[in-house]
Amino acid sequence: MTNLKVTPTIEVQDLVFGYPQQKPVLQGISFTLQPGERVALLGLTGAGKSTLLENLIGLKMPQSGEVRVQGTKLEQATLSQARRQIGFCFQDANDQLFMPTILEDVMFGPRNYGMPAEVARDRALALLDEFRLVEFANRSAHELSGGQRRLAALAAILALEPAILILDEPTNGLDPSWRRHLAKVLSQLPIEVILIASHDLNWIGKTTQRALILADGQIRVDEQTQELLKDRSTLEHYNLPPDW
Amino acid sequence: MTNLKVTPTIEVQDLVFGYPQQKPVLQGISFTLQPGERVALLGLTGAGKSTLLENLIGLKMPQSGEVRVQGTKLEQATLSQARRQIGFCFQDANDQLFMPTILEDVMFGPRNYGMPAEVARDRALALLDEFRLVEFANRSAHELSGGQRRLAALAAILALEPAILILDEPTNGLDPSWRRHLAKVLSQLPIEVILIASHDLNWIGKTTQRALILADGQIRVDEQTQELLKDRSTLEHYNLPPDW
Amino acid sequence: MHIPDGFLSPPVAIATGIASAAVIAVALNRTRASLGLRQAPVMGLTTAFVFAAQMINFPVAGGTSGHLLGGALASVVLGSPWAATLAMSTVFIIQSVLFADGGITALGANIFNMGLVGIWVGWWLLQPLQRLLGGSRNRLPLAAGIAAALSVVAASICCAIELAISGTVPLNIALPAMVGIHILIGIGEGLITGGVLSYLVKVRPDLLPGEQPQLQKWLVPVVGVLLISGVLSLFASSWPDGLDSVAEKYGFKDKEAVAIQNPTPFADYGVKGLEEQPIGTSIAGVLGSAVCFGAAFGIAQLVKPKDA
Amino acid sequence: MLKLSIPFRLRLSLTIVIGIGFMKTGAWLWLGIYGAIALFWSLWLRAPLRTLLQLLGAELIFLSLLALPQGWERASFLLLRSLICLLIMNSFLLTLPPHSFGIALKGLPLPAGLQEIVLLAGQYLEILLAEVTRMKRSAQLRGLSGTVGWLRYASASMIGALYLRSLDRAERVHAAMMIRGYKGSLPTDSKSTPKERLWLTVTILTAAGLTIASYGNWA
Ligand SMILES: Nc1ncnc2c1ncn2[C@@H]1O[C@H](COP(=O)(O)OP(=O)(O)OP(=O)(O)O)[C@@H](O)[C@H]1O
Ligand SMILES: Nc1ncnc2c1ncn2[C@@H]1O[C@H](COP(=O)(O)OP(=O)(O)OP(=O)(O)O)[C@@H](O)[C@H]1O
Ligand SMILES: [Mg+2]
Ligand SMILES: [Mg+2]
Repeated sequence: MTNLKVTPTIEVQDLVFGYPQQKPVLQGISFTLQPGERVALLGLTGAGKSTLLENLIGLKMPQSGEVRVQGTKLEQATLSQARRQIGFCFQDANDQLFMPTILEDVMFGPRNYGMPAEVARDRALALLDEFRLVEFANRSAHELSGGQRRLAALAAILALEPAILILDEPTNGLDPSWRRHLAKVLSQLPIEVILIASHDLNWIGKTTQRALILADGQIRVDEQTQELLKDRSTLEHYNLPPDW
Repeated sequence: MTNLKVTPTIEVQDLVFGYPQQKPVLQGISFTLQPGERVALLGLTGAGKSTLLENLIGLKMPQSGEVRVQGTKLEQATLSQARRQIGFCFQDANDQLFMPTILEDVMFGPRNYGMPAEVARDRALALLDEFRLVEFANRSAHELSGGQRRLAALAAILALEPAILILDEPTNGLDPSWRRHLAKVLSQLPIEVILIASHDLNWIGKTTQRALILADGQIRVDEQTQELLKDRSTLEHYNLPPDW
Repeated sequence: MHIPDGFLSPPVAIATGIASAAVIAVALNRTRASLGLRQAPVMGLTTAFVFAAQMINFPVAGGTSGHLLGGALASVVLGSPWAATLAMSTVFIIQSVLFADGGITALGANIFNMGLVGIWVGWWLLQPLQRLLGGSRNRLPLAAGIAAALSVVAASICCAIELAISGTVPLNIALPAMVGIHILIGIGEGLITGGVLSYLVKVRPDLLPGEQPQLQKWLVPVVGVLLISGVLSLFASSWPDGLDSVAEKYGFKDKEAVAIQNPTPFADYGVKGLEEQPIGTSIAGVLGSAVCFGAAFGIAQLVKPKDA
Repeated sequence: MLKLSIPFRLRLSLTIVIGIGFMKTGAWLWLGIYGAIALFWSLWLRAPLRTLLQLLGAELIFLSLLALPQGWERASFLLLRSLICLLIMNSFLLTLPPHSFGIALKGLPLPAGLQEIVLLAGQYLEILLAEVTRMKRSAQLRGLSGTVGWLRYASASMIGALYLRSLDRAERVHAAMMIRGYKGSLPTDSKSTPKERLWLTVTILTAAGLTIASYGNWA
């Protein structure tokens, strides 16, 4: 609250969303993400984390309430502009990889934004190298192991050099050393805001400074990650036992 | 080694397997699982854990070496008999769910093995209840959250009441309280052998007694889980930092 | 029924090619208007789906197994025969180019038969049939099943005529042979289309077109008699020599299945039947399913709501 | 072997096949010339002989059923002509590196709208085929067996589920593409080089020449 004049990067107000023929999953969500923040989104299985993230990027449109990205309200007309800013990584890496080879997959975004093939290729190869996937560059996604697929999906997102990064359970399927490496990669990126849905309390303790808990369709807790992780009774109350 | 006369539940000898046009992923794997054991299979992303597990159930056939399930060598002729004994849970829960609704998915196995529809239905509902999915019984798998899908896949496998349980990263996408609950469920099952590939060192510390580390195509470590978890230098050596 | 290269005379190949190209052009225009930017992915997926679904083999009856061709199904789920024409044309293009299934020079004819005649006959039959059966959405699967079966047969008639005009096979041989085998394929097609749609009616009714107003009363017997006599005459023309000999020779192993199991670059997908049933067939089973087909049609007539 | 781009190889194959397809029936001499070209093509591409033979064998059975009722002379011409076409196409297919459908399909001379659908279908195809395989695998592991009725029900359900799943999948994949800047056309670059254009023209002229010549009265 030191600088009220900065436009929040993401602003969500009274967002309500439900799937057809069900009671709403999100029942009035409000929060604000300021430039520079690294934020975790916690919550039980089925709490609605993925649903919320998909609302932030206009993959789902709220039944009421609104989402603002860098000050602009998210609507059909502003969608492509907002998406240009956001890198979004799906919970299921398979949804992300759709080109014949993972090299083409990583090149896909940059190419769409008009980067010449050669330049895009070099950037893609550099990223694949970072994720130690260069030797698999010409394989299709289903010829990779689960963890490698996750890494390829991350590379494809980072190739866009987004201003905002939204990750849905990025450590799913990664081994401990990759979790460590990913934390390092994320800490070095020149990115305005990172929002991460995760069940990996340990990992978010090392990568985020602020944590939100989503329960019963609302943001129930909004605290410093470190404080929250020490507060065992709150965690237990939201059924997030920290030793598991 | 107290009782040498017991037939090992699973016996793998000099197993070699490679994907076409690549150097072998598994280069001579040997180990034995005795009745009553709960074993973890560790290893980096791309180490070949999933590949090894799929060899145990004949989804892939070794290029050399052999696999014995309850004393019988795994071959085309003995495959269906062996599979009748084994419950196998894929790394990707989507692979497991293919029927229109998850109720039918859970009923699928029992129905194939000749259980009358009514009985199968009751068993399926009981299992879905255990995994708190009853209210979603008539949904199709892609209308569930990632974690719920994982749980449905587990229910579908447990419905088979297998003698041997092989799980490929079962805690992927589960929240901490489900990880805790799953550990409890597994500990109560009357199952001969459980083999679990996982990256979740903390969780396998609580669910298994023995751990294998797969690296460079071979089983490099075969130790008590508790001992291994205390042995930080070995873990670091295999690039499995325990704090991540 | 994929016609290979070299079996059509240039005039026939060119004429059907031009006809198909024209229809594709119109279809592109129509679907772009109705589906917008989403068109390409949705079409691409439906196409791929038809392709993939062709690989799940089905026990039909009496030991036969068949698989989907998918034209009628595509037009129902896409809600437009134009879109379905595009999807099916794409299937044939990919099949001929990447699977060597169906000739390059015969591509126009293959699209014309299965992607055009097949789809439009099915589409035109669909709504009258659904109305004939009472118009409710629950009748859609049956109506679509029958329409799908007949559309396959219609396509095969075109195919026979083209072969005859090309001077490749005389009509008196081609017609009974093609029609005979495609009655069987059509039955399978009808069962699968109906089955998939009944499933969709159950779980995702929103994807399917809604109720149809019922036909004028006096039309019911007329359309019914026309359809039934159409079906019967097809049987008559093909029985006994066509059906019998073709069944014996081909063992009902239909061509598409062969091509996909061939060692093309995709052989590693290891596409086989769900269950390894021998595909050789007893004629009795075939007859049986033909009778069932007729019976189902008759029963549907009886159970339809008295008036709506 | 000279390195030819995949779309170019496809275009060459298509040109020759179309030339053969339109030949006059019974023009044995010209068919022989085309046959020689086809053999040269498959040797040059180094198509694996065994697989090629298996494949042609399987086709031969089917084709002969269609052609045999028409007398030896005609039938054998039709068969041989079809086989030569198949030889060319299959030589191309069997030497295609893995995951290059997309690239190959880009070589097709199609209108833009259709090209887009074909490319996307090619893409989804690989995803879906993998999915079908996995569904079947999983069904088998859980003991798929039983009466015909049950099997029929199970497989109809699986096709239905496959459709819904692919639809859902398509929506997600589409979303993933939109997020990464897709605006209705895939980034493709299949511009052929001048040299390729020259060779293609030569091939087209040769094929046209041979085919037209087959209609001439040379005897
Ligand atoms: N397509 C859908 N149709 C209907 N209901 C859905 C659909 N997708 C999700 N749901 C339901 O909405 C709720 C929230 O799902 P969501 O995927 O957002 O959960 P999540 O917090 O991401 O869980 P997880 O940690 O398991 O990924 C769940 O109860 C789920 O069953
Ligand atoms: N279908 C395939 N074709 C070719 N290579 C493959 C295929 N599937 C896996 N591989 C390769 O084999 C190696 C082992 O894969 P596997 O899936 O067994 O790893 P894993 O230990 O299960 O990894 P993870 O922890 O990421 O699941 C990887 O390097 C992978 O790229
Ligand atoms: Mg989620
Ligand atoms: Mg794995």
